Amino acid sequence: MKNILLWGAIALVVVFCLAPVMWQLLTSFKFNQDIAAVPTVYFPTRITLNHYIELFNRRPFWRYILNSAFISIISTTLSLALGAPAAYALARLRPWGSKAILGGIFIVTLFPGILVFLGLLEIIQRLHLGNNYLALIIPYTAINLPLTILVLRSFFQQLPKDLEDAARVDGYNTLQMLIQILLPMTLPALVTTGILTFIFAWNEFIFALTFITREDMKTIPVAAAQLGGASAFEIPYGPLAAATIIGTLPLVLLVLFFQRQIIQGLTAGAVKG
Amino acid sequence: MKNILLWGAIALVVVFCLAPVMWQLLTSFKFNQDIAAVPTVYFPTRITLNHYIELFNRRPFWRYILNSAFISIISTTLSLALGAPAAYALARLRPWGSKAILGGIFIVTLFPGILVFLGLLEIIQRLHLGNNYLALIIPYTAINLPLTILVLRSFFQQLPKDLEDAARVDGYNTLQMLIQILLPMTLPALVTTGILTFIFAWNEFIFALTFITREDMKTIPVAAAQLGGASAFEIPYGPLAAATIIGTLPLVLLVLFFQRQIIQGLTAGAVKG
Amino acid sequence: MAKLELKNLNKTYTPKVIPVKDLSLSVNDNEFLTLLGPSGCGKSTTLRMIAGLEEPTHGQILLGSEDITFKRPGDRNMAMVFQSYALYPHMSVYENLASGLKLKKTPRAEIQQRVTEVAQLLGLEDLLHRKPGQLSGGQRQRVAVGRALVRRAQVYLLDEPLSNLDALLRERVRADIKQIFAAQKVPVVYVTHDQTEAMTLSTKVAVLNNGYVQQLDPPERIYNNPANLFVAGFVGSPQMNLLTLPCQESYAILGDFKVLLPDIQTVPPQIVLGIRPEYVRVARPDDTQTIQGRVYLVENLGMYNLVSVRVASSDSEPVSVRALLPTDQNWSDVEISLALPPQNVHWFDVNSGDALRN
Amino acid sequence: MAKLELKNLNKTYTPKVIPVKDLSLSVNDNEFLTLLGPSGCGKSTTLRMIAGLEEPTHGQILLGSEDITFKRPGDRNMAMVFQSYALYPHMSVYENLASGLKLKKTPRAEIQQRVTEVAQLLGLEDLLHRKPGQLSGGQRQRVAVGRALVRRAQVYLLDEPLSNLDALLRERVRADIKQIFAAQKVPVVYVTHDQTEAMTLSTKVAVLNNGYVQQLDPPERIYNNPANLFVAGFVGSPQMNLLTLPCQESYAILGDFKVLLPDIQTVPPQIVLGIRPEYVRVARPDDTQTIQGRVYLVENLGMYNLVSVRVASSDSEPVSVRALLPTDQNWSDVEISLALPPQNVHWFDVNSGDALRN
Repeated sequence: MKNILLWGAIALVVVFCLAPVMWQLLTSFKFNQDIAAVPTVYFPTRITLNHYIELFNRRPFWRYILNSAFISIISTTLSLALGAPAAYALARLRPWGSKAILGGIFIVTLFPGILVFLGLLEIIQRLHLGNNYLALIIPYTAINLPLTILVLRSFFQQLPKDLEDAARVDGYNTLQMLIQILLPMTLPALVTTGILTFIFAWNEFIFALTFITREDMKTIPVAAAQLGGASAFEIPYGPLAAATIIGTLPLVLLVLFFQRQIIQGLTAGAVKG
Repeated sequence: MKNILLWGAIALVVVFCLAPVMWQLLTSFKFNQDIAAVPTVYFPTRITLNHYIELFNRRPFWRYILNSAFISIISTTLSLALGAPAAYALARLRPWGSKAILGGIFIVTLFPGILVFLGLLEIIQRLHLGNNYLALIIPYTAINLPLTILVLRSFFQQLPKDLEDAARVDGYNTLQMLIQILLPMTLPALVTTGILTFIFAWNEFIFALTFITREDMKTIPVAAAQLGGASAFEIPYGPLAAATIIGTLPLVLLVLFFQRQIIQGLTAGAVKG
Repeated sequence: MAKLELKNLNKTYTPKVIPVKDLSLSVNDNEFLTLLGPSGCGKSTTLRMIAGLEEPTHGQILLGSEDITFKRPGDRNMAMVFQSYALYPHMSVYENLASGLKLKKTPRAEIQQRVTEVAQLLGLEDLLHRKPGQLSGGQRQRVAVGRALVRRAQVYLLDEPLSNLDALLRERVRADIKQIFAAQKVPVVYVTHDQTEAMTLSTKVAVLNNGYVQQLDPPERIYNNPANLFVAGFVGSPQMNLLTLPCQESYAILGDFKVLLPDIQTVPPQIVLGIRPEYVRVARPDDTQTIQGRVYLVENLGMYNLVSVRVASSDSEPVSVRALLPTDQNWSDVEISLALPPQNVHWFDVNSGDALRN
Repeated sequence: MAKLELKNLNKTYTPKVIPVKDLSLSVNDNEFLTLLGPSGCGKSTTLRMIAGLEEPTHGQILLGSEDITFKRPGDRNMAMVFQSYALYPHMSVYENLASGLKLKKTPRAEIQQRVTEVAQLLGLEDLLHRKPGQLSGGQRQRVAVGRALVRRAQVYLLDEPLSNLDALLRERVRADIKQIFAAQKVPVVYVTHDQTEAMTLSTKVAVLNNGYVQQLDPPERIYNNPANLFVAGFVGSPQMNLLTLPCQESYAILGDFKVLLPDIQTVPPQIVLGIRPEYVRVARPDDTQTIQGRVYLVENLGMYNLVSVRVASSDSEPVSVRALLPTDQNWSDVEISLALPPQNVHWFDVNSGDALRN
C-alpha cells in the first residue's frame, strides 16, 4: 500500500518531467499534416525524416554543432581547471574563512543572470569582444564556477585523508599525488560537474543570442530558435523539434558514454579503500 | 608555499565571481555623469539614491516584487512537495529500477530549456494559459524537479535507517514519523534545495518574458530588463543597476535568514545521532 | 509478563540471500537470551523480526499465547536499544525518553515521574535538557537504554548496545546492563558478535551461524560442551586449539605422539581434536597424555603467556598447539613437554563438525 | 639499520589543543615499541610526526645520528601501515605493492622479485591482479602490511592495523605480525588503544595519556609494576580493582577490615589500593589479609567467573571488590571470604596517582 503510493509519486514525477521531451521526439518524425491536425495526433502512424534532412540542407547545421562543442569544451575545461584547485583548498585546508568564502560563493549564485548580463554586455562592447568566442566562454565559466566549487568541495571532503598520507609516505610529491592518486579517484565527480557545465554551456541561449551575431559563429540553441525565419506567425514545428533532438543528441551520447562515472559521482561515498 | 598558491587560486576565483556583482552595486549609487564618465570611475566619490527612488515612482515596482514572490513561492513549494516523496522512495526502497529512473531524470536535465520552451509555448496557447501565473509555475516546477530529486535523494540516503526503525518501535506511524522525526532532520536539505528553486524561479527571464505580457503581472527580471523603454539606444545603466540590486536583495535576505540551514545542507553528513 | 516464542522462523530475500533459514527458540520471563554469531549469521535479522521491523517469510512469533507475527512494531509493547543508539537528534534527552510514552497518550504527570525514575537509575538527571549531540558516547548509550526502560515493555531487545564504547567503559556498562535488565523480570533478547558479552550477560546463549541455531544452552555448557566445531572455535578467547589429525587404530596421531580416541564405534580416517589453551599445561611426571615440542612464539597476556608450540614431528607438515602458561618463566624458544588432560579434550567429526560424545 | 630517537617532542595546534606535550623515547633495531593509550592521548600524532606527516612544534627526531625532524615523509625511508589500510582503490594489489618502489626508480626486475617475495610471505599470490574493492577485510589488511614490507624500510610504523578485523582474525593476524616484524630486525613503532595487542606484540610499551609518557617499560613491568593509577587502570582485563580508602595509623580501612599499609614515611589521610581481580582469591585458613562480603554479580568469562563482591561494612558507603574465581562452583549471592595477598597489592598516592614503592 505504502509502496504503491510511493511508486505512484515516482511515476507522476517521471511523466511530468518526460512528457515535453517525448512530445518533441514524436513531433520531429511527424509529417506536417499530422503536426497541424485537429484533434491532436499523439502517436503518429507514419513517420518521416524530412525535417532532419531539411535542417542540414538549408542551414550549416554542422557548423553550429562545432561552434557549440568548441565553446562548451573550453568553458568546461576552464571551470574544472579553476574550480578543482579552489575546491581542494576549501576542503582540505579547512581555513577559518572557509565558511565565509562558501557563503560568498553562494551569494554570487543569487544574482539574476539576465541582469548581470546587461553589465557584461557593456564590458563586452568596451573590450570589442562581440562576435568572439571569448564573449561566451568567459561568462559561461564564471556562471558555472560556484556550483563546480561547491560540488567538488563536498566530494574532496569525502576522500579519505589517509590516502594522501599513504602517498606521501610512499614518496609521491604533491604533483604526482594529485595526478596519480587523487585525480583517478576524483574522476567521477569531475565528470559529473564537467557534464553539468557542458550542458549549461551547450544549451545557453540569451548570451549566445546577444553576443554572437555572425551566422557562422552561432550556437545550436540560437540557430534552432531562429528557424522560424521568414514568417514570424507560422512556427515550423517539425524542423524545430528535429533541431531540438539533434541539439540534445550529443548530450545524450556524452551522458551515456560517461554513465558509469556519473552514477558513481551521483552516488555519494562511492570511493572505498 | 603550497598554501600561498592555493589561497591565490581561491582569491582569483572569488574576484572573478564577485566582480560583476560589485560593479552593479557601485553603479546603482553613481550619478549619471559618473556612469558615463571616461575614463571609467570605478569607485564613486559621491553617491545618490535617485535611481532607486525613480524605480518606485515611475513603475509599480512593488507589484513586480509581489508577482515574483508569489510565483517563486508556489513553484518552490510544489517542487519540494512532489520531489521529496519521490526522492525518499528512491533513497529508501532501493528498487531495482532506481538506477534507470535516476538516469532518466538526469537525461531530462539535458534538454535545452529554450527549445523545450517552444513546445511549451504551444501547449500554453492551446490551454489559453497566457497571462496566467500557472504558465510560469508549471514549467518552473518541472525544470527544478530533477535537481530537487537528486539532491534530496542523496540527503535521505545519509539519514541513518536506525532512526526510522527506532521511531517505528516507539510507536510512530508513518505520517507521524515523517513529520516529527524525518522532517526536522531534513530541514537543511529542504531549505537548501528550496532556495535553489526559489532563486531559479525568481531570476528566470525568457518564460516570464514570453508568457506574461500584462504589465501588472510581470516579474522583476522582465520589468528590469524592459526599463530601457522609450529609446532602445540609450541604456539606463543607473536604474538598471538599481533594479538588479533590488531584485537581488530579497534573495540575499532569504539566504541570510536561512544561513544556518544552508550551511548544514551544504555540509554533507551534518546529521549525527 | 509473558513468554516469547519463535517457531521455525525463516527470512528469504532472494533464493540466494536467506539470512535466517529455520530458527526456533523461546525466552521466558527473567531469561536473558543472547543471539551470538559472526556478522551475516542472521542474528540482527532475527531481532528485527521479533521487533516487527521485518516480516518473516515463514514461521511464527508468539508472545504469551498471542500470535504477533504480523503486528505493527508500535503495537508490540517491545522496546529496543539500537547499536547506533538512534537517538532523535533534534530532541532533548527528556523528549527522547518521553517520546514513546507521549505517543501512547500517557498522562503528563506519569511521563514525568517515569522519566525521572529512569534518569535517576541511569544517572541522567543533569543531562535531561541536553541534545544528543552534546553527549559523550557513554552518555548516549545510557539515554538509549533509558528510552527502552521508560517504556516498561513486555520484552526488551538490544542490538549490540556496547559495540561503540571503549574497552574499559564496556566492562563497566556490561555489569550495569546485567543488573538493570535482571531487575525487569521480563524476557530480554540481546544480539552480539562478542563472545565475552554473550558469556557474561546471558542466562541462555543461542550461537547462530549461516541462518541456523548451532547451539542453544546456558553459557557454561556453550563453553565446556560445544556442540560442534563452529561453536568450539567461535566461543572462548584465546581460541580453542582445533587440530585435524589422522587416526590409527584407537589413537589420533599428533606429530610424533598418540592421543587416545574416545570410545566411538568406528574409527574414522581423520578426526578433529579440540582443547582450550588454558587446559594445556606443562606436563607433570604422572601425566599419561603428553606431547613435546619447541616454543616459537610467546604472547604476553598479562595474567598468562600464550605460548605457541610446534609439536615435534617426523612428518613434513608441523602441527602447532597453543597453551596458556604462567608468566613466571621465560618460555621463548624452549623445548617443552605439554600435557593434554583427557577430560578437557573435545572430539569432532571431520565432515559434519559435530561433537562426538561417548 | 639505526636507532630512532624522539627528543622532547611537542605538537601545539592552539594553546588549548596540545596533543603531544613533552615526549622523549628511543627505539633500537629489533625493538618493537607500542604507543598505548586512550583516544586523544597523542599516540597517533606522535606516529604522524615520526612519519613526517606532521611537523613538531618543538623537539627533535633522530634516525641513527641524522636529524630528520623536518625531512619530507618520502625521503625518510620509513613505511607505514594505516588503520584504514589506505590502499589506492584504482590500482591492483600488484600496483599497490609496487608503487613505492616505482617512485624510487627501482629496476623493474627487482620490483617484481620483491613483490613476489612479499606476496608469498603474506599469501597474496592469487590476489595480485585484484583491485582492493574486491578483497575481504583481512586480505586488505595483508596488502597494507605488504605495501610496507616491500619497501624494506629503516623503520616500520603501524597505526592500529588490527582494529578493523573481527576478534578471531585479529588473534591470528596479531601472531603473524609479531613474527613478520621480528624478522625485519629494524625499529617498529606500533600505535594501539588495545592493551592486549600492546602486551602481546611489544618488547617495550609506552603508555601515553594527555600528551605525556606515563610509563615506558617492557610489557611485564607495565602489567606487574604500573607506575601510576592511569597505567594500572588502563592495562589489564578485567580492570584492576582500584579502591580509595581512608587510612588509620598503619592500616587502610576497607569496609570493616584493615589492610596493612606498606612501609611509607608519613601515613596520608587517604590512599588508593589496587589489586588485579585474578590475584584476589578465596581465603585459605593461613591467609592473614582477608575481607568478607556478599556476591552481588557473577559474570561468566568461560575460563573464570568474574565475581563482584560487596564488602561487609558498617559504614554507609559500600565498597565492592571484583575477583576472578574458578567456574566449578555457583557463586551467586554467596557470603564469601577473600584473600588479598600482600605481594600483589599496589598502593597509589591519592593526589598524584603515582605508585608508592617501599
